[in-house]
Amino acid sequence: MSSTVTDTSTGATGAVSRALGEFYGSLRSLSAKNRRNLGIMAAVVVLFSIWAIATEGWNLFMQRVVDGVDNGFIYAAMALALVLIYKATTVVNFAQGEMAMFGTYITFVFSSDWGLPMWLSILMAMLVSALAAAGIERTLIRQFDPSNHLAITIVTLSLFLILGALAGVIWAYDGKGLPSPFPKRNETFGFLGADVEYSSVFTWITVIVTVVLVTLLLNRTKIGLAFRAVSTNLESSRLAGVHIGRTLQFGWALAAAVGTLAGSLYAPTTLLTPTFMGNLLVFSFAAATLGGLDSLGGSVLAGLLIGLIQTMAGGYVDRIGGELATATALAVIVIVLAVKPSGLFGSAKVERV
Amino acid sequence: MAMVTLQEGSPKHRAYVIGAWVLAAAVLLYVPFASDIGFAPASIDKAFRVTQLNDVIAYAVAILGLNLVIGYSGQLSLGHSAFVGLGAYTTIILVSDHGWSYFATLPISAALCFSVGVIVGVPALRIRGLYLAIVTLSVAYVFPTLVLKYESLTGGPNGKKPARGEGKLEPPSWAPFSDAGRLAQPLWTYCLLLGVAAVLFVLARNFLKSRPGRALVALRDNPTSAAINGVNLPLYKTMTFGVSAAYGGIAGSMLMMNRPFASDVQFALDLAIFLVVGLVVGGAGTISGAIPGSLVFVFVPYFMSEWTNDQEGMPPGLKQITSPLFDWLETRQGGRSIAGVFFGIGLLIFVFLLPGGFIDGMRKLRARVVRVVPNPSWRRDAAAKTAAPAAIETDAAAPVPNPTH
Amino acid sequence: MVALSFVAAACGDDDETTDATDAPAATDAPDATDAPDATDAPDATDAPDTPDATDAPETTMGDMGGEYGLIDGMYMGAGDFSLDPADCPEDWDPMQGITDDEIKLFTSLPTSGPLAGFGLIADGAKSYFQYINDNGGIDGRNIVVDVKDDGYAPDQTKTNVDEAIGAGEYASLFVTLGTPNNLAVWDTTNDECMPHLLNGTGAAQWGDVENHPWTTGMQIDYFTEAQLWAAWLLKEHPDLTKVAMITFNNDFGKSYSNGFKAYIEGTDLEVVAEELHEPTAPNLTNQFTSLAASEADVLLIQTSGAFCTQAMGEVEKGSWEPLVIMSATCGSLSQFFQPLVDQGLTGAGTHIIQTFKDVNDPAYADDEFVQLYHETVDAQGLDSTQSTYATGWIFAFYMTEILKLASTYEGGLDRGNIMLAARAIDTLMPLLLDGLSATMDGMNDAYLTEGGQMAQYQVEDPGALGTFVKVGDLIDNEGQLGTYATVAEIG
Amino acid sequence: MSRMLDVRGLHAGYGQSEVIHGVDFAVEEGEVVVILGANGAGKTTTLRAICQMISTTGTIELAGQSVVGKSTTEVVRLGVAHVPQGRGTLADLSVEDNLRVGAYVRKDDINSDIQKFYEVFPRLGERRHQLAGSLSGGEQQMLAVSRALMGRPKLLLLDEPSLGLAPLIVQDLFRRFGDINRDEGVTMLVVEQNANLALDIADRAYVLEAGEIAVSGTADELRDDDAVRKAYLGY
Repeated sequence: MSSTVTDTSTGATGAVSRALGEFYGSLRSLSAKNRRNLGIMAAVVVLFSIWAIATEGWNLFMQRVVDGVDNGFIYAAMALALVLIYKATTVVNFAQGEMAMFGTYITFVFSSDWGLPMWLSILMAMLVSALAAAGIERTLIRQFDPSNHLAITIVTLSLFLILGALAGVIWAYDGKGLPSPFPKRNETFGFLGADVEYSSVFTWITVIVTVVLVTLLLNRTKIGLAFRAVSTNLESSRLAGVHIGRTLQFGWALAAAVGTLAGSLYAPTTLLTPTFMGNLLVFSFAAATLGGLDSLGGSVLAGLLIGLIQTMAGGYVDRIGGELATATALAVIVIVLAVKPSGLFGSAKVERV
Repeated sequence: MAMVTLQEGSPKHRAYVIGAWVLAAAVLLYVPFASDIGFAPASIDKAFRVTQLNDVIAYAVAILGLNLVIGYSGQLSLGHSAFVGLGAYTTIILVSDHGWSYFATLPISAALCFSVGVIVGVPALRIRGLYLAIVTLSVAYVFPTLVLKYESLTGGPNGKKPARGEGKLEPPSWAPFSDAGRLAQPLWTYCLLLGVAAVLFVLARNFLKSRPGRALVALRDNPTSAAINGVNLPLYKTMTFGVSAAYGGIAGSMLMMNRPFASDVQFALDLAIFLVVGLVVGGAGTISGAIPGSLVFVFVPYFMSEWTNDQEGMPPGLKQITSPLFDWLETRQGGRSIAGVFFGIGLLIFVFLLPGGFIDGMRKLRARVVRVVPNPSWRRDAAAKTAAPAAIETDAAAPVPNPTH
Repeated sequence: MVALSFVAAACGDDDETTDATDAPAATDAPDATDAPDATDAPDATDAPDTPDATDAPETTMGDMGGEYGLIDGMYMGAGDFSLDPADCPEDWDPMQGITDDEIKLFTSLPTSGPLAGFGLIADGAKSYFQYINDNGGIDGRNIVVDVKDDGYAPDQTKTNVDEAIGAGEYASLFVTLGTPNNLAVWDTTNDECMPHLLNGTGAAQWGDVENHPWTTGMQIDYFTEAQLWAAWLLKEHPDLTKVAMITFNNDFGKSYSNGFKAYIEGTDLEVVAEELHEPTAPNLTNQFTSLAASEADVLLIQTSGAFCTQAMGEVEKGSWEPLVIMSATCGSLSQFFQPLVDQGLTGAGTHIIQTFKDVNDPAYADDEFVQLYHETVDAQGLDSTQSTYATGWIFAFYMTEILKLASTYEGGLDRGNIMLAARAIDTLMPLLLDGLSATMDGMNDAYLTEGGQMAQYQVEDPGALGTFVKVGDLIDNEGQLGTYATVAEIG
Repeated sequence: MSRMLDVRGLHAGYGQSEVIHGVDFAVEEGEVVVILGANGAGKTTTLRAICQMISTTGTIELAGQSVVGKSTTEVVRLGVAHVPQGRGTLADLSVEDNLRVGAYVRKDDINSDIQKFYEVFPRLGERRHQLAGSLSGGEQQMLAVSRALMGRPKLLLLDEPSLGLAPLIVQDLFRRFGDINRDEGVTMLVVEQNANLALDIADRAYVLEAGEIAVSGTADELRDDDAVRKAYLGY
């Protein structure tokens, strides 16, 4: 794992700078009015922070920032899988969360039943779920024309039902404890007044590295090129001789692997149950949408944003409190989409008829 | 090739159409009133079965409403559970806290849901595809949270129901079944709901044949061409969302007439998803598809659960084969979830056999028996009305309604 | 001492005019501090006799035959409790579901979905009934249970119960799970005169004998449980005064909250922070950041399911170190503590009110009933270490005792007598902690168990499960809560 | 000259509705053939049928090899490149990535070809790192043709290349098509409404009407045919 990172460090830097470039590019392309809106938003954030620090102190504020970032990266990890599958299918894959859940159970089987180290279990589970997703694509999805959205939607709904119930039959509904794959688990260190878990930091790094690796895979390989082509224009790609089926299969496999990773990073912070991805999925879905659905870097930034909104709104606004934090985060997304229908970092082209 | 060929508009064709309607009406009346229903074994309480049929009617209305948005105007909505819930809570609150009659609440929930639907429909003008899905999904997700938050109004997690002994729909004395004991109330509800649903189905049919309705379909098939034709796009899209939400709201009210109890979990995201399942199983873009869709929605999970619970009522041969499986499942903690697996597999088989939905499949089946030759003059009129000049080839290229746009 | 102050507080410290319906009970309430030694409480080590179908009625109930039952067209029961069959629907059949060789019961609980784990209660209950049936049943009648899945959705529970009532096949409902679920059906069950017994939930409403005579609960109610916490805190940790709460945003969580707040009025205890959470919360991190900021001395975990484990994990990982008391619904070692161990945490130090013995606790390995449980359940092909089966045994045990008692009443076993018996049982479940008692007394006492023992979860090897160790005295307020009218008045 | 494309008795359509009712035509190697016709005559459908994007019956032979029943990918790999109506630009990809996708079926080095098209169309070279979606219509058409040629096809199908472009740009474009046909030896089948321009570069032409061939002949013959001129050429 670490050697891969070193090997590609130059490429990684390139991808990061490209992601940043994408971000700046989207800023540049904002019209004057939008730039003003963004300015207002920034001012609101600053004023809110000052007010928050003044009322309940610096330490609590920092702790909430850390909490928000912490949740945000988890949302981002799953959002990444959603972005990939969106590019691959152009329909709502209802089964995305259940696939990630199933993959996480496979991690659990490797680590708990086979006694393998966590990180190895995760890698193997990613591989298994990638293969399984490729199989699902081959047997269930490819039978239908990619433009037959109706049929594919039912297939994903069926998978949603089958995987959820099957996990219940196999692993029951009692929560399983999945340990964190990182060293110094459950230990914290102080950072500017906040308690930060070591494993959280490792999680953040893992998510960033994953984004970079996936970006490289899509930008530097032939299959990645084909994938981007297919997700942009199916017909033209077919006319260029691209194997649509195999390319979409690659997308499913990649999305499933990333989903398994996301689930395996999320499970140690909660309990592994057949329904555990449900609550995460809503936020990841939101992050993917807010990020523009086709921008990998955008989904990470949007994930962080949603995590922070949820924490800050829930923590500082009494009327919202813990119970309405979710609703608030979702409301913000709806507002953003109403202003910018293709998300914060999405390409302007939304129509894909 | 078809065995019978009928000329559209001919007396024979008219007889065929009328015959089909009479048959349908006969089935609708026979099923609940028959002394013993085929699919209700004698041991099962008939009143309960009629209650389930009432659910079928209510959900059919909800699916029909959803179809207006997904099947006809081609926008994916995952938020209809919230509209059904809003209608249900409107009715149950007015009935239990303010002593309204159920019927009086119908226009209120329709109007309320229409307004909320329009509000959701406004962002839908700008937001499309998956982006719209997430917006509507948010609505579905937030609704139960609001129910919990405003506990004094909604009863919170304990649900809302009329005070004990109140809020019952008693049949009038003139009804022939008013002395049917336990059965009287569900049967009366059945008649009422059937009446409401019939009106709503006819309205939907007329709406789709009207100018705005045809514009809607044109809009789904080719947004640009419809715009060229001078259709007021934003207005119709928003209106559709509102009407669709109103149907959902009335469906919620109907559910409450049948079973006066509302709880937050009843109107959560699962409902939204299952409504979509019902819709696609029945057939997107068909009015009558709402009925098989709703039947599947209500009965298939029920029977799946019954069969996995105790294998009674299963075909004998199948029972021998599956009993080792069920014996094994018996010892497993989540063993009874197998019903969900079966339901999912059933759905998969269904989509492989009838990818266009039930109604589409039936039409293909019917086409083998009866062939209706369209009246040429009608066809020309219809083509002139709906087809946009620039879009003949592209229209033909996309005969399947596209649910995500 | 504690018990007396408890009663005083429960009735409102400064309100001497409180309703006196429960006064008789209050005066003969056994002093909690003495309870473990109470001589009249049968020692649980004698209990192996109890499940034996032939002995049980004599040892625990005595002969009530001539006194209670269907007398002159009225069902007359203990504690001034009576039922008039004329209030029931015209077609009400007292022998419904009861034949010469069978008694049919019905229950609705989640056997699929996130809370399917609770479905094992039904399997556990069936296992105990199997044992009873194998030993002769109730006077030769086998007990049969039909289970329906409601996925914990109240509307589905209502559908299931409507179907069951309409089917006209069942003598009684029992162990229907969940507060909202039972609230959804209790009007119907009472209108239909369907015994609605031993609800699997601790809401205080199940003691509403005046308005819902056909409905009873079984476990200690959440309201009382939270008051036991407060009583224990005041006695054992008078220096800890600031309390923080993490509360499930539903009736369940709020019952605890209200019970605790009602009790601490006028005491040194003060709630300084309360955070609610939704069932859909992805985790409790945000809530815990707010709670930790309050720097409270005590944390009350008033939630259930996976959130119990999450909450313990959050406390353990953070730098805030309050004394932790958690809902008894989170007490299962296998369900809620094992996952923590797997995650590299322990949950050590958490306090819980216990009312029943944990069948997996080595301390009870020699208990004859615990042994009987393990042998029987394993022989039936189930995994007896899954303690939810034991919970099923507890419910089934009480149900069996109710049926036995009803058989001794005037008019014999019928549905009216089952209901009378359910409000008159006075029997010791062998798994009940030694020293606790469990009685119902018609209009005077509508709650079966009102006591418990505070226990602390202690861990020796962080890589393995620990055990619960008793801290402080057993508190038994049997008979003091009276009926729901009392609770409704307090809060 | 050998026969590049031979179509006989072609029926094709969408779902249950048939659009092409028995069409015969042929394209010889090195030729530019134009299919003319009004909107809805079935021109696009014909091209889609050649690429097997819709269900077809009849005979379609590409250099003697039957393609009916093959998948679109296989047809492309046999050497057919299709520039669809509306150009089919991969809008979210850069210009260079578009060209790379065009060469997807090739296994050899493609960089020299990319350089070549940057020279042929300098505008593309200037914008190689821009997203294709940000190009003008004419640039996108250049890109589309370049992308199609990146696969080194034997037969290039062009569907309404003039659609939505300014007249000057269209003229320039058609001149370049002529150049490409001459210099690269690429056989072309062009579908056009703008008959004048198309006939200028074409060797032969067919006129489609309601899914059937109404008229056929050399470009000059058609231009001289009064009936055709009135009906399709507009003068």
